[in-house]
Amino acid sequence: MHDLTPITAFGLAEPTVFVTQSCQLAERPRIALASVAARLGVDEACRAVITDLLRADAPDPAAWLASDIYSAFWMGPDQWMFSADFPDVEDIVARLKTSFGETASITEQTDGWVSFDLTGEVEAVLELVCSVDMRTRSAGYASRVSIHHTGCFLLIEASDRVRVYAPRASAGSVFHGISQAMTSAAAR
Amino acid sequence: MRYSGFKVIKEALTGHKGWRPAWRDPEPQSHYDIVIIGGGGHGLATAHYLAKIFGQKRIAVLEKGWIGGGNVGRNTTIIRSNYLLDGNEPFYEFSLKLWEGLEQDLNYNAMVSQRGIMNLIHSDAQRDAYIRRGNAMILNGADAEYMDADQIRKEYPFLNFDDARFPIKGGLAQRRGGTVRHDAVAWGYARSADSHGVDILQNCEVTGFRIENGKCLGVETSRGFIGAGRVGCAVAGSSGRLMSKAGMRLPIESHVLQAFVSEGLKPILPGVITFGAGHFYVSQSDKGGLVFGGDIDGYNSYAQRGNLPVVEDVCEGGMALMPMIGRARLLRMWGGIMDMSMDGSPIIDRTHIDGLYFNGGWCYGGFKATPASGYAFAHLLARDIPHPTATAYRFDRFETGHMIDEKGMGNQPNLH
Amino acid sequence: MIINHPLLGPRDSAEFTYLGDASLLNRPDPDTATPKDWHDYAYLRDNPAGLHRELWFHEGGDRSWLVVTRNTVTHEITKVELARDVARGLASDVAGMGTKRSGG
Amino acid sequence: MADHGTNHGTHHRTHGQINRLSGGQIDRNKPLSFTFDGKTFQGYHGDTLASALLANGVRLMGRSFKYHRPRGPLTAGSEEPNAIVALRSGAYQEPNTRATTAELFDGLEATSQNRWPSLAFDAMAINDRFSNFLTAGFYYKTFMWPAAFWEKIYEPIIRKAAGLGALTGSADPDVYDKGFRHCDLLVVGAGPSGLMAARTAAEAGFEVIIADEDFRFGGRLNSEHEFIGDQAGADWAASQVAHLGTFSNVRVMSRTTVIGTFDHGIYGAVERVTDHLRTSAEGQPRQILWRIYAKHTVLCAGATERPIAFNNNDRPGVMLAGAMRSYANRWGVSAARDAVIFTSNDDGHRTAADLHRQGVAIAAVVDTRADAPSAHEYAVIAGTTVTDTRGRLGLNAVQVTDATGHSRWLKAGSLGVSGGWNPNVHLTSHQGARPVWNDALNAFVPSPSLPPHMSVAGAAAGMLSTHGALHSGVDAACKALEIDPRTLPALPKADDRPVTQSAFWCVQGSERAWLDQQNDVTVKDVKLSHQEGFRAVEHLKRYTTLGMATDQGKTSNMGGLAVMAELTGQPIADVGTTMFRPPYTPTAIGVLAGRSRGKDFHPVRLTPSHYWAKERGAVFVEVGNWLRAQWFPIEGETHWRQSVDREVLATRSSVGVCDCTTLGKIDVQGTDAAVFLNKVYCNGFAKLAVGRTRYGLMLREDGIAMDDGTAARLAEDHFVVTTTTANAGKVYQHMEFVRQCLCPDLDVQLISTTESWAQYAIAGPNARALLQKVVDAEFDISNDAFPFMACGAITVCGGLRARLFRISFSGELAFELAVPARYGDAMMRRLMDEGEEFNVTPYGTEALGVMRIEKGHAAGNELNGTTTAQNLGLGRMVSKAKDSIGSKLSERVGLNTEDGLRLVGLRPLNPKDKITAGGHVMSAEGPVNAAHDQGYVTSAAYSPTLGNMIGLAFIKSGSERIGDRMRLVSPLTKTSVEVEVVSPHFVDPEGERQRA
Repeated sequence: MHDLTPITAFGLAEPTVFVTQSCQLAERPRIALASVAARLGVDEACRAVITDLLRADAPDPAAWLASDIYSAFWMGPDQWMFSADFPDVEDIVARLKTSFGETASITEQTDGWVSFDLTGEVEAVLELVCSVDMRTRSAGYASRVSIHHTGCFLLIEASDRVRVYAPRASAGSVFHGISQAMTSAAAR
Repeated sequence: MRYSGFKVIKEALTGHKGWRPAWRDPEPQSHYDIVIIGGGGHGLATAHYLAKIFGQKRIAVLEKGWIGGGNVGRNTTIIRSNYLLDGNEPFYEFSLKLWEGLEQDLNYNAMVSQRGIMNLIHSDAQRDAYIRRGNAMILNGADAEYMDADQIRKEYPFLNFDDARFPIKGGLAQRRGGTVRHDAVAWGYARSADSHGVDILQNCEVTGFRIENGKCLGVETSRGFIGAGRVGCAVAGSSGRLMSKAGMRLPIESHVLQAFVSEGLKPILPGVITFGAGHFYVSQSDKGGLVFGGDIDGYNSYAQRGNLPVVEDVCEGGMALMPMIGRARLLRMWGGIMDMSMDGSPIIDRTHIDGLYFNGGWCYGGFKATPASGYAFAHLLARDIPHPTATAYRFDRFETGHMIDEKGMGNQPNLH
Repeated sequence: MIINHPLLGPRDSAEFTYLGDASLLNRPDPDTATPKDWHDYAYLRDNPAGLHRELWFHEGGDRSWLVVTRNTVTHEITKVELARDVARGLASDVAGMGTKRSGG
Repeated sequence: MADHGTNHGTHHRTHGQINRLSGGQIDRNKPLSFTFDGKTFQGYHGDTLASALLANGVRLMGRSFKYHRPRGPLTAGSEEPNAIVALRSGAYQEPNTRATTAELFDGLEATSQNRWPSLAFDAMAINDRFSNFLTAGFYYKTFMWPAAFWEKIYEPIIRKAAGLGALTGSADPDVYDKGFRHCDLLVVGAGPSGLMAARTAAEAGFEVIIADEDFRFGGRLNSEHEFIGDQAGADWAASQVAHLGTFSNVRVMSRTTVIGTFDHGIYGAVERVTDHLRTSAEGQPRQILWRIYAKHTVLCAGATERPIAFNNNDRPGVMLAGAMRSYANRWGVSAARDAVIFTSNDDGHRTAADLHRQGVAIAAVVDTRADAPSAHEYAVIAGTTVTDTRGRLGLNAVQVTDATGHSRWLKAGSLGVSGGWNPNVHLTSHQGARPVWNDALNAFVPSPSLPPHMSVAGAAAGMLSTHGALHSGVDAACKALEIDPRTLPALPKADDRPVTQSAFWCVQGSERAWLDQQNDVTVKDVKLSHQEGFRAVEHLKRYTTLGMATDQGKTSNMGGLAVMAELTGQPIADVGTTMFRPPYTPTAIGVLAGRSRGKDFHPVRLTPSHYWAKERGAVFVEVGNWLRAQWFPIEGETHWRQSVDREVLATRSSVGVCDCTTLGKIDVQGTDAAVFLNKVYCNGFAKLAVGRTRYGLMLREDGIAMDDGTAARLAEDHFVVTTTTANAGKVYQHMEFVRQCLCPDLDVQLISTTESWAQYAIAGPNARALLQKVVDAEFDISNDAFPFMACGAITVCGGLRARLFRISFSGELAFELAVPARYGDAMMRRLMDEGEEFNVTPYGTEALGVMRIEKGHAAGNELNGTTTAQNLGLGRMVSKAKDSIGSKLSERVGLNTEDGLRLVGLRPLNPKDKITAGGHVMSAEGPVNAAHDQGYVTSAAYSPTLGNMIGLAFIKSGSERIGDRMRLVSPLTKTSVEVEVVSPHFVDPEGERQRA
């Protein structure tokens, strides 16, 4: 076991939280992420593996779903992002490679993204930061969105709960943008 | 009729009865020596110089709507000659010199105002590039001045020096740059051309070219066929549409560029400023409006209107650079069709069709080029050889690899 | 503008970046093309006032390249396809079809 | 609480709402104190600044632009040209604000504009005396001699007179938000038609947004004395708003102006959140720009009353008759205790009746129509016109002239003018559709070719009766949303009087009759414009400035068109109309920018070692959106050069570490990965062995160098490609283009991993020694096992997965070590700890730049988008054995000339001389000008290794000029030095160090 200590994107040991009267934005550390892209010509086989792992069909465009171990969202044609709460997040690529074999290209993404959970009255906040329509989108929706000029992924878990994956290097700006919107929404 | 202060006073005292139309409204003749298609700034300037400088007779300018209604009537009025490349700088410097004598040449006050233009620098690489550019300008006989951040702060104290995401590190100034009352440029050239016998034919749309045996004999128009010895096309954003009638495909795409003006404000901005870390440039008009713009919308369009993302992008740049303008109000926005070329530089050249000449590809820089473009096009039309400052503006430069690419963006017009 | 993405449905065009005429899909055959073919491919455009087939990249989305058929006068969008599908169609077209130009 | 610069010190009460009538939708239990030009007044909650000032007997509120004529409000809405003031003070001062829409709040502070020394006495009013000289376009005809005088004398005078209000020069202290909303139906305007459209859609279950610029919904219903069913119109409107409030699928947005129609159903709307408040809460936006995505839109924007032009029709006290009615009915205010009404239609009579009911004396109703209806309560003078007015700072008399030319003066402090109503078609024409002339209404109505999915209802569609408005609102919603109208309840009874409008624009013989009141465009100016040939609508507008003022011509364009039509003998429809463009009303630039200003202009990207570098006192620099450590000053260093020189020398003599995470990293996988890279790089990649890295040059299709980087082959089907920091996004997009559009049948997958890995360059003779202390023992990184350009997956510090690349930008023995980003901080600290024995030195982007220049590596300054592989001295890299992007067009003759630019090095002959990046290179002898230009310096640096400045330059035939003496000039920075052309590889040209 190595002896290096990880830090968050904010340079801290502990996750960051921001709270207003109506919302909470909380950083969620230690979520393992890996992208899975079907190899050409074997996408059926790849999807079969996904079905096996998720116990459901591979997520459609603009969708995500969860099983007991993995959850996955659609990133692009024949491409998904898998996530899992592993005790040792370093495992994810190795595990997925074992499952997918030669049917998919797996790329480590754990450190590329910082995940935030926004909970509470999220509609009033999200309408100030990105174009997703919380009135017509429901749980299970996943999409890349632009928050504070930064491409993020947004997953709707419930009408009062969304997950945001922000690129690690600009996670501070994304957090800042959302928290400003939370303050603004709370003041209205 | 000569315009003068004396004339204005005389007319004021006699009920303004003596003013005559600034240009005639003649019927088209069946044949002209030279027909210019496009009654915009470039077309009218071409006619003026053809008649006045190159001694040509029997000239007509054909305009499908009303003159000055294209980009000369919808730009942000900036003149400058701060170009980098040898193919461009002498031409734009020639243009600036023509601007400097324009009012006397035309007997029309187009309000050429050399209040200076400043390109701001925000990074070391940008500084290196601007120093190279400033040197190229000076080596070509133009003026350029390097300013450090402190000097800029003295002249423009309201710029964001203390809270900037991309701090101002310096600037390249051209004091001879400035602004011109854009509509008056079209009117001044039209009035002068008309006084030299040029027929300005409004509401005369070209619907086709008559081409026989590789030679252009004239144009079909909404007012009938008009024969011509030579036909010069100067229709900017409509270049693709027009030249397709002659069977030509061009190294040009038409894009929309939006421009903006604020409500009138007391003078606060002395010169033209260009933000180097965002898409924003601004000047203040003699009426007090902040005239500003930014990037093109980025997609092919003939619609003369743009969309919100670019409006926001420009205003973001404005607020980042000059946070005092937050409470000023945007009064009007509009769009012009830009003839974006494949290397960001124009074309003034013969076509492969005898007697058919082309002037276009001005991107969003056509206004400042108006006098030199007209002069150089007149030179080409009258003498059949390019003007010395415009020799690089050839069609075949893309075949030979002699692109004139100021921004280094390659064959993608919306990036120039 | 709103682009009706074939997989994702309506998306704001601000999420996309624009490249230009979809004829850029028709890259000349390196074995047979003449210098003029390369010049025409890289530099000449129909630039129509009307229907225009053009390439957009969904940078703020699924990273698909799309072929969008849009009217350059009204901005109306009449067709949106995945560029990859179009490109595959071109590749499998019989000879000659692949070099057909777009636009109206 | 933020202080909005309002006046809240004075609570000296003034009594004197001498023109306050009874009634109105104001709260008399909430008196509000405010100041205008320093004088304190009182109004009520529900007032606008204009209504409150009028109540206090103040008619004079502004001065016109050109002639500085005294002006009072013409209207009661956002179309106001005259009553324009500055609101608040200090940095919060807001110029050019309409008193007619500014909501009164306690402590409001307003100041008049464009006058000196005071509003009542304005020295610049002298212009009015010279108006005969200052006609339309006079400035184009004069100020030309002598040439130099224009800019030195004339223009400064003109400029000084420019503008109405002033900016303070201070940063806007407010914050603004931007947001997105989506709906099935957007209803623009909450008058009778808008309320019905919204209600109809709401009850059918659709997502509805209804927006109105006013703070009170109801539109004209708030201004009229009329009934809907058995309710007063204003009460009915309030009950409808309350009803809409019960629906969760309805969003009611008051104080929200829909400013523009954009493509495909996107609307811009500005909500004014705190403009009506004295102060705002911390973090509360002043305004919000909403981008509303509407599947359907019903435009219910109402109509704007149009004036009639007659001599001196611009005095304070002259108003649109409908505005007078608004003041009387909605605010319980009149401009004076007596009034004359001048009308060409029945609507003027409505004003007379309402004013009379409120106790205002009606001196007469002057009706242009010979068959004008009569009234019991007041005199109607049929077939007459108003021909002149009197009153220096406010109206006191009106001249009335009958058909025979007989004139008389009527005393009155207010004059209501009604020329009929123009539908507010603006949003229908934002996409280019021109409104069409309607003969029955004598007005322009919306074009039949509306923007897709938009319909128009109510007065905006020309339905000028309340009954028509209610019905058309319902109809529009039903049609848009396919609601069956038979399912709907019957509508209440409403005013259904037929509305006719005559075409009466201008009283015969008028000259000094204002069309555009703010810009001082008179009938005479339009005549002059016509006389000089500026007859096209756009020429008229541009020549006279008609309609170019802050009111955007809402009350003036029609009159100008009509006068021009009369002069040319054409019907108005043939003269045409000018285009309406966004925004519908002038919009604060701040709200269009939102939060993207100051430090939040762009997002910030931080490297994994950022917090560590900050601790070390690093100086940071913006590189795109990244913040990178530029250098790391240590104690005693006072100049950046000291730090940079030290970092370079320490690296070259022992070992240095630099965070190079910002380089783009693209993961390329698939069985065809090598084939694919062979296509995008001009040099070959097919045969690159697993475990090896290769430098690659990417060309654009036009043959110009686009980017360079490395590709490391981690497995047969797996590469990691690096790009320059600046081009990471662009290269990824390009590679996706090649993958999806040009090579759709290759098995290759791409994904960016830039931020996943913290990547550190470890460079210098002790680089290996340092690395060996952190790389786990099972990985042999000796020169034999891990030679120059090797790469591989390793573990460090006891099992952390990592990647190691033996590549060198500095020219030293160097490695790049990548670890998962969250361990980047710890990894850097570990390298510093373990490197202590080697005096390990962190270095920043400056030292990185110095070392790459010393080594002659091209970077962004050299890859400037115009340079070819040949220019860079890499011509041989372009493989002829295969096709790659750009290879064919790179062969063009112009890109391959004998005397083409080549990358060389420059050193000053005098070691103390400066090499200036951006300097131009000339022959040693001969003229210095553009014609003799030999090239330019792309990059320059002081080389602590060599002890003098060095530069990289592109010089014509450069590779044949090594050893030549040349001159480097930079006239811009006033330097000229002698230089020697040398190899660009200043340090270790044989590359022995990096292979060590």
